[in-house]
Amino acid sequence: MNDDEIKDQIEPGVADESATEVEVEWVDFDSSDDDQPEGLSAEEEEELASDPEIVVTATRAELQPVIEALLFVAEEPLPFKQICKVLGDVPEDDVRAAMDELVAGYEERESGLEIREIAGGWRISTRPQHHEFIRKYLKSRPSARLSLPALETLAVIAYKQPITVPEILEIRGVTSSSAIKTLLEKRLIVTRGRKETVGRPMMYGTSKEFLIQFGLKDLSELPSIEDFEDLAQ
Amino acid sequence: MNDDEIKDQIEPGVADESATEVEVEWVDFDSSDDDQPEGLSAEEEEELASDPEIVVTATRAELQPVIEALLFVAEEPLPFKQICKVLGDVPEDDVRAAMDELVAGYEERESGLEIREIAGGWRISTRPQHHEFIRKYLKSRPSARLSLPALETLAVIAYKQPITVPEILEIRGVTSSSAIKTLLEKRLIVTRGRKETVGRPMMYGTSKEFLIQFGLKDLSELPSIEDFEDLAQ
Amino acid sequence: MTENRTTAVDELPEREDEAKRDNYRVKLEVFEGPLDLLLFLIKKDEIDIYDIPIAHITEQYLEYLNLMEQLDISVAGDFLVMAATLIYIKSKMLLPPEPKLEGEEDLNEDPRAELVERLLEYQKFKAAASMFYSRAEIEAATYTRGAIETDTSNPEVSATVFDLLRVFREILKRAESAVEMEIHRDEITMAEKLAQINQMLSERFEINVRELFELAHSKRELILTFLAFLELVKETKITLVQRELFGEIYARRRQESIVQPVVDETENDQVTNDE
Repeated sequence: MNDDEIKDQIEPGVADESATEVEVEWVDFDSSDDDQPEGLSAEEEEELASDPEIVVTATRAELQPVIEALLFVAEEPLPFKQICKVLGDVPEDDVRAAMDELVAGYEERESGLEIREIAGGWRISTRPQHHEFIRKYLKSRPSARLSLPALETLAVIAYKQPITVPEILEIRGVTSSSAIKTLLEKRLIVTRGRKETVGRPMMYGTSKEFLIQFGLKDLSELPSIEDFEDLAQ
Repeated sequence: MNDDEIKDQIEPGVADESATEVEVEWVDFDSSDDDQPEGLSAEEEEELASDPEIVVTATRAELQPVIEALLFVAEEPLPFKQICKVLGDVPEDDVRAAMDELVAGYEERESGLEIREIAGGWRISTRPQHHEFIRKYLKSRPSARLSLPALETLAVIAYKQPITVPEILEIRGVTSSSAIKTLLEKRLIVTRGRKETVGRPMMYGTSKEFLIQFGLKDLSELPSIEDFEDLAQ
Repeated sequence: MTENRTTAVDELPEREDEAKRDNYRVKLEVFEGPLDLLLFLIKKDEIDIYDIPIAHITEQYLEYLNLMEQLDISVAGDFLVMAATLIYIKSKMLLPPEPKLEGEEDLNEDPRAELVERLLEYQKFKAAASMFYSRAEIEAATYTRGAIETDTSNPEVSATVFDLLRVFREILKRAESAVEMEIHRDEITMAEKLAQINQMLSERFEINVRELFELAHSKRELILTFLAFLELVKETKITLVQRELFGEIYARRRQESIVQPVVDETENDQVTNDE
């Protein structure tokens, strides 16, 4: 299916990108201001609160794929009742049948995923027998993936290098030891000798790997606060 | 979700800086050594370098289900090369074939999900035609659209990258700072080093997130800018 | 939309009608910049973009700026720059062409050429923007999976250089507000003071005792600091070192002891009572 076809399914007619369409589409924009808020206005928010539920009912053919899509986006096991509610005015027996077929389908084709009833709801998850590959994948992710504490610590080191642990503590206000360990493991930072002060603490700076991961030729390419001051207007 | 909430999810308690929290963190320290933790010893470094990757190789029968499971787990489009790496010592052609079959299988059984190549990788997502049900379940509105100035600025950056702020002004005829700020915040563009010219201004380019949000495999999939000449008339 | 724009420019408000004014205001602000406005004026009068009647367009353009001013809409600098450009081109077109010398290239390039080029170029990106709009609409209708266990056990996000800067700015801001909070903070307890010293000792080999006293914000805290030191010395968790007579006193963590910051509630109460 190409984009236009998809689009026709979503909003018939919008797919055409000719100039006249452009004009029509502009009506949707509230482009009065360069920095207008992208979100909802107070008015719209209110409207949303009283927004009647989207009234849609799934056709019989849609039942299986829609259930599948719902299980996929749900963050928690999805209770059967809730699935029924989303599907609209469909007999529960039909939903149950579609559900059973869906689950059986996953079993039959020996999918890497499975649908199971757990904690009072239905959930898609990977099958346990593939866990080794999944662990291997999680370990192989690029090093520029960081937890928030690690990202914060890296930011301080990047902009204040060379810097010692107590100095990082001073700036961040929280202890950063485990973050520093993580960053060292990911080779994003390196030691930079000792500071000639009481206790001669280690100093840290960013590594070559850091430059590679963040796509920088050298440290002078790091954006400075001044670079963004004009943008902040 | 604000940062603190995120933080709480990541490392419960670390956001809070009260004395009792300090005590909790204390436990993490390996303080048997007089020197503060300052990175890894040479030994540890070595160990890290030779850290044995999990050695597993998928059997032929496992290829499809494992790929499926990996796509499910991945938070970002998964590059083909990375899939191969995780699968172990398997010929690329076999992986490619399994991949193709998997994608075709999703199409054939008219799944509610689809596997597509996007932003240089493979991704599972729901099919667009079910979006109403998903929105109903998630109680979400269609996400906020980009303003026209932001879209125009993005178009200029996409086709002229890497490009500086003054160059964007030249093309659009209007200052684009707040549009650029919006695009940076939405992670649609990234800095691309500095231009070696007076003032060494930052250059900008589109990000992976841009490819994802606009459904592109890579930049070459963009229609040529000259194609818009006719439309513009 | 074209209709609306035409109305906005053609029907200049004759009277000071507030409601009507607001109405115009909305419609007027549609233009993104001077090039956008020029393109609109060209399309409106079905002008050949390669042969722009510059005097006519300049007049319309200035009229529009005038209208903006009348309606108290601040005219952005970019619009004024274009106005100056238009007037310049207009004046150049009034000058007689320089005589062409034998064998030389014709130096009399059309003064409009550069502007036309810019308009054509801009137009393409304007059209491209609508393509991006459509693409984003389609993609917004697809959803990726909800959070799963591995997300929470490996809570990592991929970061860009901009994230580094953003995070760094946030930290600086947080540090600023933390200083303000300090003033209103409730009095520190013995447990907190012990924890504070322990933490500092965990990060540094030794601490200057004076430095710690300087951290105290009140007399009470000074006393607590002193008591905390006594406590730690008594429990042989630290040693106090003075390198020279009347020199600075340093507190050092004892090698073998892993300092336990835990102070139970009863002890804490006692200290408070002692005061």
